[in-house]
Amino acid sequence: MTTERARPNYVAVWVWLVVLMIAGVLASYLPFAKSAVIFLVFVVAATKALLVALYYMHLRFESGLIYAMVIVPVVLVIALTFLLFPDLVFHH
Amino acid sequence: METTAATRAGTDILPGKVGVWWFLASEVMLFGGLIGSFIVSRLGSSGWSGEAAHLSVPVAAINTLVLLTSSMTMVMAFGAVEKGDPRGLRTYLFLTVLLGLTFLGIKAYEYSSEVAAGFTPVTGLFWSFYYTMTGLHALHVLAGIITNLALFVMARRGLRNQHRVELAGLYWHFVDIVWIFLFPLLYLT
Amino acid sequence: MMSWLPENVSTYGGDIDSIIRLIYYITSAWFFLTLGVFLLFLILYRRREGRRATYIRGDRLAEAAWILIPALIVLVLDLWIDFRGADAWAKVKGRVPPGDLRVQVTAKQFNWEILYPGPDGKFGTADDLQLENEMHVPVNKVVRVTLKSKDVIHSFFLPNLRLKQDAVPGREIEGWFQATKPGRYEMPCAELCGFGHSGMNGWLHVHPADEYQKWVKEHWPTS
Amino acid sequence: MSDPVAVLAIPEASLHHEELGFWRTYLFSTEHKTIGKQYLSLGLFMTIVGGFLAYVMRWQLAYPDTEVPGWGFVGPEFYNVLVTMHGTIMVFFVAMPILLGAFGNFLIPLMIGARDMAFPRLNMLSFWTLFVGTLVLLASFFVPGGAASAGWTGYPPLSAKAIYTGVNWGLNLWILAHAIEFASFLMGGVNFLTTAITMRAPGMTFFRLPLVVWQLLTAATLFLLSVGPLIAGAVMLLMDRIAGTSFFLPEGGGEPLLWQHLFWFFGHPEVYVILLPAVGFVCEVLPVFCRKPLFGYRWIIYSTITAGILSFVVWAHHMFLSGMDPRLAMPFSITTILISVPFAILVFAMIATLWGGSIRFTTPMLFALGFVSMFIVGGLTGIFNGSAPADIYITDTYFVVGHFHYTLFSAVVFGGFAGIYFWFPKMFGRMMNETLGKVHFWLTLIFFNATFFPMHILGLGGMMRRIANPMQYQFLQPLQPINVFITFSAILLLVAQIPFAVNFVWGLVAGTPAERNPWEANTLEWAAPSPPPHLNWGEAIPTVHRGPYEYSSPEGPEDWLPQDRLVVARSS
Ligand code: HEA
Ligand code: HEA
Ligand code: CUA
Ligand SMILES: [Cu+2]
Repeated sequence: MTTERARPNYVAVWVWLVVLMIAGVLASYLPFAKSAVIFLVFVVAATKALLVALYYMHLRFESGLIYAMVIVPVVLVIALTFLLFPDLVFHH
Repeated sequence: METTAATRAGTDILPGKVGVWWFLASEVMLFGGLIGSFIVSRLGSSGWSGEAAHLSVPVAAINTLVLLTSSMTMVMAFGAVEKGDPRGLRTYLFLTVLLGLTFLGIKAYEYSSEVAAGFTPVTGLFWSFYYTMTGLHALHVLAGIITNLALFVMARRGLRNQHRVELAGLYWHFVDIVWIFLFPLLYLT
Repeated sequence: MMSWLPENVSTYGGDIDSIIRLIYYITSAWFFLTLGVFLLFLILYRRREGRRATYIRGDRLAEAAWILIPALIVLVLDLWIDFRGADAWAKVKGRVPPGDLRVQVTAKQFNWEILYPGPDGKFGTADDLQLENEMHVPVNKVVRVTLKSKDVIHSFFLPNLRLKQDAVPGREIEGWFQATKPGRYEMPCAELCGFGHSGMNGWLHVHPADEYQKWVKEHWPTS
Repeated sequence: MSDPVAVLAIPEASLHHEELGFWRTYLFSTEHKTIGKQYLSLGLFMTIVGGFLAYVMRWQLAYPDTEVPGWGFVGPEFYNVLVTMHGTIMVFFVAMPILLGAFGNFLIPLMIGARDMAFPRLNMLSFWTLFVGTLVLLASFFVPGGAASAGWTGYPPLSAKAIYTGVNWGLNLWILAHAIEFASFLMGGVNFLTTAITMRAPGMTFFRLPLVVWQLLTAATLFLLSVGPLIAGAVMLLMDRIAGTSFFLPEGGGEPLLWQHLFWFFGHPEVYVILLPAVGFVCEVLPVFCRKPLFGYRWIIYSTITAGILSFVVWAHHMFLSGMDPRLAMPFSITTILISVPFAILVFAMIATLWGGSIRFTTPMLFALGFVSMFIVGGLTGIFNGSAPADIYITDTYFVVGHFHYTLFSAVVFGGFAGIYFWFPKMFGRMMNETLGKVHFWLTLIFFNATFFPMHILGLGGMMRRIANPMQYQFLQPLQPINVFITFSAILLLVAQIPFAVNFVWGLVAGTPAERNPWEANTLEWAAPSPPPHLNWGEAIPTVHRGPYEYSSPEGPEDWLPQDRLVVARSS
């Protein structure tokens, strides 16, 4: 199964990850509005996670079944968190 | 979905891989539930940024680097399996274990300096979350190290069934991804 | 079934009862319909010598309509229950009216502490009055209740007024009621709160207007 | 090792038979059928514990503060222990082990035509993990301070600090037992799903799978995807109790309601985890004894999946009056009530299966029919709870207790017994006695209704749950005769299980040997000998040619057509 496909360049992905990490740390010191900084930091984190998942975990080369197994829990977790907002964030 | 394979109707994915992905799905829910609770608790209270400022960003950044690198060595171990290179497999597994231990070492150093500074799990809700989340993550790292050590021993004995390297890798990368989110959640905001 | 409900003495109790009644009628209808058909089939199609079962798979839409169309009716009835329910919910819990009288109820293991603000209408002043497990209110007046708890979760329950609301430590929860009939009504705790949960009970006294004034005079003679 | 293909080869179970010693055969077996029976024994044993607790509880409710015969005096503290442990045991240590553990393990490999589970050793581990969890839970009765007493839902702050309940180690062990139980069923669930996805026999496509496999898979998926947040919550709760944090304690900035959200995010899917396998058993039993295909096979699959998805967005219907934001109530109320649509399709399909059938009233069929009718009652009362304004009055009353016994008990007892009576011949190679079985059914049906139906009346009368003594309330005193009636019905319900116990033991040792396919059923498990040998099939795995419910098909002269039979020439 795995013999045929082209292997991604693992080191290049690592370089990207390190660059993004440094970018994330630096971004947290930017003099922007707090919400903008947080947004930026998490966009960076999500990109890193995506890189690891797609290349190191070979998600790019997997079937739809495995995609579903990743996406469904992620969606559920996000939904759960948002549904907790009215009750635990806005109640003051 | 109408498959009519000659031998089995099942998909051609390795059972181990399907199993590990299902397991990871439930792990996403575990860490997701914890992170979600943290996010809503944080947004619902105030003053947590001040608490977070007591954490050391440089140390955590180095630790992130360690874990990212260990992910690379892990995937290279898998690459070695695919190429049929037992030497490379052993080297990379060994490196991964080493990096994992380094991560735990640095984490332990962090814990001890924080406790010394008077921040324990009962100092406040932020610290409770901090210790619970990183603690649970550290336990996962530990489990990964043990798995990789076992694989390393097997690889030295020249055992077959090396598809397990891929499975252990999936788990290891997942633990890495969890850290990728814990790092900004706890340290950077 | 419905006659088992205790007497309703609040303005919104009727709305709640009518929702319960609506659901009762709808579900009873489905109960008799489904179990009627069920029993009928059991009798009609019991095994008999020499008869073979008919081969019906029910996958084609034309056949499946036998189950899908009733399900569609279920959907419509569901929406009916939802819409009627939304109105009742909005009335009881959605918006709290200003209120003629304010009372603070603090639950603790295993008592209700009832706090009256006194003539100045403010809590936390010298003329506050605190009672244990006893609440006195005038009839036909909107009473606003602020629920608190000192330790664990309790639930403030007035069966006759169809009022129930959990009291959660760390939160202040607003509730209200308007009693329509004088009398003495039980006020139990409905959420497990420890070994004294069973027996955690109080009384709501609903007084006619003049009697309530007398009660007020007794407790705040100066005003 | 240098050959990449060899390195990545899939390990296949070897066919050759090795003699295993006693330990490996009966205790530390990796064989799915043996493990299934182990789960069954564990579950049946815990039933006795859970049932006994129910008896003590009922006696206390009928005659408060008198000695319970066979037990002694029950104070209010101990009453709370009874409620908590009864609920916990019945849900986590009876329903899950029997419905998922026993039947999932026994049926999935056989029905999909596999030789064993995908991960046999993990399977063994998951059973023994559960065993340890059970021991931990039982041990909690004997630690100083007694067992957990904060309800099976364990709401903090009550459960988060020892001073509130007076129970210290009992509650810690209760949390630990849950954690172990969850770990066990996580392993089990992963195994079920992987097995069914990767190890189906040739020709066994997804749309030829027996429905019980679909239902078990949906149940396992629901469990895997919902339990994580609760594990996180359990860790936090344990930290609160042991390390002194305050995740759920407001004095330290925590939020009691967070636990309720995490608990019910799991708790609601969990009730379907219990329900769906039972629905599956009924889906297998009905067509066999109606001798006709299950009505609307695909529609049942679609509605099962729809109900599964919806079950993730209804959890706050347990929290309408918990103090959560009142604006959340209506959205959750709407999703809750809408879930009746997929269940309506399921129930209607079951009833439509009877239509035009040739119905045989065997014991398994009677229990299956009992399930259908009793589940309808339980489902319909769920609508009362689901409507937020109606729930203001009935939440935390016996109406809810009535609702969930009609649903849970239908699933565990009617569904479970339908499964036992149906697959007993395959599991143990012997038949059970039909007459005793029918006596068992009718007694159970009658006393079940006598026990639980009046609870709705108590609930409408306002009787609260989890109270040790209804006589402490004036408005409940007139209802006390109903409580007494319920208690005696419950005792008779327990007694009604004696015919089953006799039948089961008698069947094991002296039942008439069962043929391969005593019910003339189609699914693959009946193609294996009774009981199936090690690795289930002889040299060749069966090949599947059609769906599972081809009864009375025009294609054959007989009124059944097994999934693995090749039809060569059509009879003219
Ligand atoms: C197997 C278990 C099981 C099942 C299947 C269900 C099914 C349902 N449950 Fe139940 N429930 C529990 C177990 C279960 N429940 C438990 C254990 C508790 C209490 C926990 C505790 O607090 O301790 C509980 C509590 C509970 C509550 C909270 C009550 C409260 O505490 O205040 C609610 C509220 O919405 C609810 C609703 C429902 C609904 C809408 C369904 C639906 O799925 C039912 C759908 C089925 C049907 C509706 C029948 C078939 C349809 C028809 C015949 C068509 C006609 C129908 C209509 C027109 C509506 N349940
Ligand atoms: C599957 C779940 C299940 C089952 C079967 C039962 C069975 C019974 N339950 Fe229980 N009950 C719960 C789940 C269950 N209960 C839960 C979750 C709670 C809530 C706890 C809480 O509030 O925290 C509760 C609460 C509860 C209360 C409310 C207590 C209170 O709030 O104060 C009462 C009161 O009468 C009660 C009574 C009974 C009785 C008399 C039985 C009898 O029917 C028992 C008789 C036993 C049998 C007839 C044996 C049945 C056989 C099997 C279960 C195994 C079947 C085996 C095979 C199929 C092989 N139960
Ligand atoms: Cu207070 Cu129950
Ligand atoms: Cu629910």
